[in-house]
Amino acid sequence: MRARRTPILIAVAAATALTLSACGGGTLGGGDEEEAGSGGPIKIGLLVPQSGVYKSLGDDMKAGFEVYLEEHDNMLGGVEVEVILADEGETADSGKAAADKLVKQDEVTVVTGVVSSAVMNGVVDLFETSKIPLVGSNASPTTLTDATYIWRTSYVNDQPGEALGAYVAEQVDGSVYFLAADYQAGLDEVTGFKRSFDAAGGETADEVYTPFPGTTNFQPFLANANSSGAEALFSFYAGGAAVEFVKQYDQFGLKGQIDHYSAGFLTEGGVLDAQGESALGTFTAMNYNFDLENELNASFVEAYEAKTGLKPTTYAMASYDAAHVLDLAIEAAGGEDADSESINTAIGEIEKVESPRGTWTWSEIGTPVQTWYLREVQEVDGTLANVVIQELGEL
Amino acid sequence: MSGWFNAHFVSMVDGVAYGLLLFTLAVGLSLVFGMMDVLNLAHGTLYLAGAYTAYALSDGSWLGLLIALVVGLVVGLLGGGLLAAAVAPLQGRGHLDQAALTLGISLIAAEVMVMLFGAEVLPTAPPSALSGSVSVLGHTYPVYRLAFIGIATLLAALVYLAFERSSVGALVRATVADRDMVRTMGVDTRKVLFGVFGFGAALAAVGGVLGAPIIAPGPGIDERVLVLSLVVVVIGGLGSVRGALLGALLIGQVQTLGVALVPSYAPFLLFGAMLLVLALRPQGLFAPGRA
Amino acid sequence: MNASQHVVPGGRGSADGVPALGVEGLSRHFGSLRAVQEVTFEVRAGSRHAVIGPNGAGKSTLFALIAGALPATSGRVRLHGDDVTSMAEYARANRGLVRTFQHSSLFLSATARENVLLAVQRRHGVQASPWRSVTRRRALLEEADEVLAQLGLLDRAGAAAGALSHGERRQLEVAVALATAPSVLLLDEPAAGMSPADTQAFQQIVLGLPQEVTVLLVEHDLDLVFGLADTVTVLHLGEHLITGDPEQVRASEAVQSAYLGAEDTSDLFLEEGS
Amino acid sequence: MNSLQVRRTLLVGLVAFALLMVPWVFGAFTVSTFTRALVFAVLAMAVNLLTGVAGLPTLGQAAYFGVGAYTGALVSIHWSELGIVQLLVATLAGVVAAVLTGPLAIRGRGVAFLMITLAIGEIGYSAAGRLDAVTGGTDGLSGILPVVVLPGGEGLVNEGLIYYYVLVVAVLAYLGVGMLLRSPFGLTLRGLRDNEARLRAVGYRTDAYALGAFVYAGGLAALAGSLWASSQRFVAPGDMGFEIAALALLAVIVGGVGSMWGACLGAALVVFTRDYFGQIVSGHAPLLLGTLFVLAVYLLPKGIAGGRAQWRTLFPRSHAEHPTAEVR
Repeated sequence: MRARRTPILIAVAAATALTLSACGGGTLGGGDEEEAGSGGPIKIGLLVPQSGVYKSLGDDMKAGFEVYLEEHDNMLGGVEVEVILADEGETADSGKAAADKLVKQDEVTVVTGVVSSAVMNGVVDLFETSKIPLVGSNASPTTLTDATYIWRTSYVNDQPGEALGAYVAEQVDGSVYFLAADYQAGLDEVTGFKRSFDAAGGETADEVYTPFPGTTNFQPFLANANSSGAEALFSFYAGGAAVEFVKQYDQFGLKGQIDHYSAGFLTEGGVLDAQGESALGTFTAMNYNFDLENELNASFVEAYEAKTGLKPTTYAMASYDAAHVLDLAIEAAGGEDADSESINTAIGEIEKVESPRGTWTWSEIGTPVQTWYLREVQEVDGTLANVVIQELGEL
Repeated sequence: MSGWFNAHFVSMVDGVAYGLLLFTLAVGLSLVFGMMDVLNLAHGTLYLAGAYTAYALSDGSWLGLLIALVVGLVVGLLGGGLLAAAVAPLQGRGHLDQAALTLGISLIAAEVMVMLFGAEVLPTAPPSALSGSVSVLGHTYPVYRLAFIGIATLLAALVYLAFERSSVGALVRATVADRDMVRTMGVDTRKVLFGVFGFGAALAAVGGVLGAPIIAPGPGIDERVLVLSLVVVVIGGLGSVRGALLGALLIGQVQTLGVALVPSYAPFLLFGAMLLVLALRPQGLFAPGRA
Repeated sequence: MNASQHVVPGGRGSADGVPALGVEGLSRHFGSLRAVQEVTFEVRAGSRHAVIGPNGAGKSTLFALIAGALPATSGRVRLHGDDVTSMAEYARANRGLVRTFQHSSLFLSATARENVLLAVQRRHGVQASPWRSVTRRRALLEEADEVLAQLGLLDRAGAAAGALSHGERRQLEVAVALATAPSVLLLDEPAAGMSPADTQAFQQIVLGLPQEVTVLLVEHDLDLVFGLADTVTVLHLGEHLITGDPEQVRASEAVQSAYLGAEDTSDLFLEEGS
Repeated sequence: MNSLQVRRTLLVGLVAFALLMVPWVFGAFTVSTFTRALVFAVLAMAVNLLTGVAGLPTLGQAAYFGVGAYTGALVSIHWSELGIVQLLVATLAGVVAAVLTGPLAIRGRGVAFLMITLAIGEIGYSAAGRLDAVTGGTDGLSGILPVVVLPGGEGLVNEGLIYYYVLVVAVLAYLGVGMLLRSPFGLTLRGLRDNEARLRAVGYRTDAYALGAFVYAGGLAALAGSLWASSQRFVAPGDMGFEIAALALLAVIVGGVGSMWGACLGAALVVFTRDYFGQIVSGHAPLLLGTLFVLAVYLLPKGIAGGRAQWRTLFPRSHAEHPTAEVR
C-alpha cells in the first residue's frame, strides 16, 4: 500500500522540477524585481469581468477603454501601452486572484477596471501595499475614503440616490416605497437617497431589500408595495434583476399607479432593450447619458458606435475617462520615465478632466465631482432610450 | 381575514404558477434519481437550453411558440440522451462521480450558451395574444402566467396520470421501489434509463420554453433552477411524482406568499423550509418504496 | 486457546435461574398487518435456542424486535431480567445482546482484522479516541486476532472483507458479533446461502462457543436447528405456537399442522429419521 | 528500515523539499496561488473527512470555513495579530458552529445530508451578507492586519513568508488528520461509511460519531478559514458560498474520495485551474474546471489517489496485495 504511492509522488517531484527550471526568480531572496520604466511599453492591467453575471458590464468597460486607445494610436501620455486583460469573474475571490496576478506576475504599472464593490474592497490592501495605482472605472463602495493609490472615474455608490432624493421629495405628493437588491450597493443607494430625501421632507412608506442574487420573481415584493398606498417607488437594480423587476412592475399593474424612480443602472445599456416598453416612463439619475450635447461626447459616441454598434453606457464612459486620466497622468509623470509612484502623484494633480459627461474634478476621496442628470425612458425614433430631462446638480 | 386574503391573493395565485413551473423541472430530476439512482446536476442546464430556445424562436406568434416547443422537446430529448449516455459508464460508482460529471458538463454547457447568446438576461416575450395583464378579482395579473397555470396543470395532470395509472408508469414505480427485482424480471434497465432520462430532460426543456417569460434565460439561471428543483425533490421525496408535485406547490407558496408575508426573511425562507421538512422527515414527505 | 477469558463477561445469569432473554407479550403491527402478535417465551441462560416457523411466521420481525432494530408496538423484552424494551439497538448491544445479520453485513472496505477491531475497540471504550494509531494498541490487536483465530480466519486477517469468500464472510460475521463479548448472541439465519459443508463448519463454531454465551438463532435450515438447538420455539402467523426441546416440538401436532401445506413440511419430518 | 520505508522516506523528503523551495523559485503570484491551494487543501481535507471517510457527502463545509475566516479576521482586527490566537479562536468558533448545527445535519444521510448541509451553507452565506455590523456585509471585511507569528514579531507581508506560515499550519493539519485516521476514531468513521447498521449492532450510537466527525470537520474547515483570512487579508460572504463548497467537494472527488493526499492534490489542481490557468485563457475558467471534472471522472475513476491502482495493473508488481482499505 505504501509502494503504490511512488508513481504519483515521483510525478509531483518531476513536475515541480520541470517548472523550477522553467521559471526564474523567486519571492524570497530572488530580489530581482524590476521597476517598470525606461524602455518598452507601459503595462496597464484591465481588470474586468469576462465571465459570470457581470460580463456585459465588463464588455462595455473594455470597449470604452479601447476606444480611447484607438483614438490615440495606442499611446497614453506619449508612450506606447500594453493592456493586459484579467478576468474579474463574479466573486471577490476570483477578482482578487486576478488582481493579484496583474500586480505580482505581470508587474503592471497601473490597473483599471473593477466592476464589483466586493472585489474593490478586497483589493484595497493589495494596491496600497504594492503602491500601484488603481484607476477604478465602476465599483465604488462608500467605505473607501482613505486610500492613497485608489481612484475612481465613476461615482460613489450612494451618489445616484443622493442626487435624486431631494427632487423626488419635491415631486411626489405622498409616501415613497423603497425596494433594492440586498447587498451593499443597494443599501448605499437607498442610504444616499434618503439622506437628501429626508432632508427635503420626504415621507417613507417602507424599505425592503430583496435577496441578491437569486430573486427572479419580484411579485410578492411588488404586491406589498402596491398595497402600501405609496405614491412612488425608488428602486436599485442592475443587470438581469433590473430587467425582471421592470417587466414585473409593469405586469403586476404598478406601472401607471406608482411612479418609478431609480438609480440609472436600472435602464443602462442592454437591459433597456430587454425591458422593452415596460420601461417607458421610468425616471433615473445618472452621471452620463449618450445624448449629452458636447463635442467630446459626440465624437465618443460616434467612435463607440462604430466599434460596437451600441450606444455607450456610463460604464463605457467611465472606462474611457480612466484611459483619459492615465493619458494625462503618464504625460505629466514624464512619459517614458513614468513609474507607478510618479503616475499616482500625477493623477492626484490632475485639475480637471474633459469628459463626454462634461468637465469634472477630483473630490477629496479621489472620485469625480460631477453633474448629475435626471433621465426618463422615452421612445425616440421607434427605439427606447434614456432621455435627459434636467440636471440634478453637482455632487 | 378578507383584507388579508385580498392583499395576498395575487401572491397565492402566483405561487401556483411558480410551483407548477418547478414541478415540470423537478419531476424529471426526481424520477431519474429515484429510478436510476443517478444524481443529475446538469438538470438546470436543460431548463436553460429550453429557455434559450424559446428566446431564439418565439416571435410573438403562436406558430413561433409551437416551433419553440417542438425544438425544445427535441433539444431536451437529445440532451437527456446524451446525459444518459454520459452517465451510463459510471454505473455502480456512486452519486459523487455522477455529481462531478454532470456538474462538469453543466459548466461546459453554460460557457457554450454564453458564447451563443451572450451574458445578458434575455427576457422572452410570450405570444402577443398572451402578453399584457388582466384584472383578476380586482388585481392586475399577467395573462401569460394565467395561461401558464392552465397549461402546466394539464401537463402535471398528464404526467401524474401516466405515472400513477398507466402500465409504463407501473413499471417505473416498480423500478423505483426495487431496481434489482425489475432487472431480474427481464426488463432492460438501460432502456429504462434512457427512457426516463429523455422524458425528464424533455419535460425540463419544455418547462424552459414555457417558463422563459417567467424565469428568463441568462447566465446563472441553470444553477438557480437546479437548486430549486433539488429542494423540491428532496422535500417531496426522491422518486415520487406526487411528492414532486406537492413539494413544488409548497415551495411555490413559500417563495411567493411566504416572501410577501415576511419579506425581510426572504433569503432564508427557501432553505429554512427545506431544513424544517428534512428535520421532521429526512426521507422527504412522500418517500416511495419505504415503510 | 481460550478466547472466552477476554470475550465473555463472567457468566452472568447462568446460575441464578433468571432467563438470559425474556420475551413478554411482544407485538408488532404494520398498519393492519399483525406481523408479531403477543409472543411470549424465555431463553434460558447458556442455552442454544432456535426460533423456527414457516414463511411469514414473523421470525424476521421478532428478531428485529429483540435486537432493537424495530420498535415494538407492545410487550417487553428483558435481558437478564432487565427491561430493555425502550432501549435502542446500540444500547442493547452494549448490554451484551448482540446480533448478526442474515446477509453478511460487514465493513467491506476494511480488513477482516479491522472488522473485528471495530467491535473490540467499542468494548474497550476507546472507539472515539482520536489519538494513537490502532496499530500501536497491542491489547486491541491481540484480542481481535484471538477472535479471528477462534473462527479460523487468522490467516485472512489482512484481507479486505470485500475480498473474502462467501463462507469466510459468514465466519467474519459471527466473529464481529463475538468480539463484542455478548452474553446473548442473536444469529439471523446464519446458514442462509451456505453450502452444506459451510453449514457443517458453522455448526461446529457455534457448538464451540463458550457455555456462558447464550445463543438465540432464527433459522430456516432445520438440519442446523436440530443439530444445534437444545430448545426450539415455533412461530406461526405471527403467534407463538410452542417452545420446547426438539423432541417435544417434533411431536407437536400443532407444529405439524402449521407446517402442513408449507414447503418445509417434508424437511421437518425427514428430520425424525436423521 | 526496509527498502519500502527507505523509498517512502525519500519521497516524503522530496515532496517536503519541493514545498519548501516554492518561494525561492517562483514569483509572487505563483507563490500566492500555492498559498491559496494550501488553504483550500485544508478545507478539502475537512470535506474529505466527512465525505470520503465517514461517508457523509457535504456541501456545507464552506459555512464553517466562513465562520473561521470571519472569526480570524475579527480577532485580527479587534484583538490580536498573533496567528496562533486567531487559529485557536477560529477553530473553536468552527467547533461551536458545528456543534450547534450538526444535530440537524446528521438527521439525514446521503442526498438528504448533502441537501441539509447545502441549506446550512446557503443560510450562512445569506446571514454573512446581512450582518453588516459584524461582517461588513456583502462588500466584505477588510482591514485585517498582517499576521504575526511570534509575540513582538513583525507582521508577515512578504508572499513567501505568508506561504511558509500557511504551509506549517497545513502540514500540522495534515498530520493531525493522518493521526485521526489511524486512531480508533478514524476506524469508527470508516465503519460508519461502510455499514452504519452493523456499527449500531455492535454497540455504537452512530449518530454521536457522525456528529463527532461533523464537529471535527467543522473545526478543521474553520482553521482553514483563519488561514484564508490571514493570507488574503479580506473575507467576503462569497467565501462561505456555494461555489467554495462545491469546488471543495469536487476537489475531493477529483483527488480520490477517502484519500487525504489525494484531496490535497485535488484542491491544488482546482485552485490552479481556476486562478492560474483560468487567467491564462482569461474568462474561461469555468470551461476549464468543467473539462477537468469531466476528464477526471472518466480517466481517473478513483481520483488521482486511485490512479496508482490503475498504473499498478499496467505494471504489475511481484508481491500480491489485497485491495486493503486506504487509511490515508
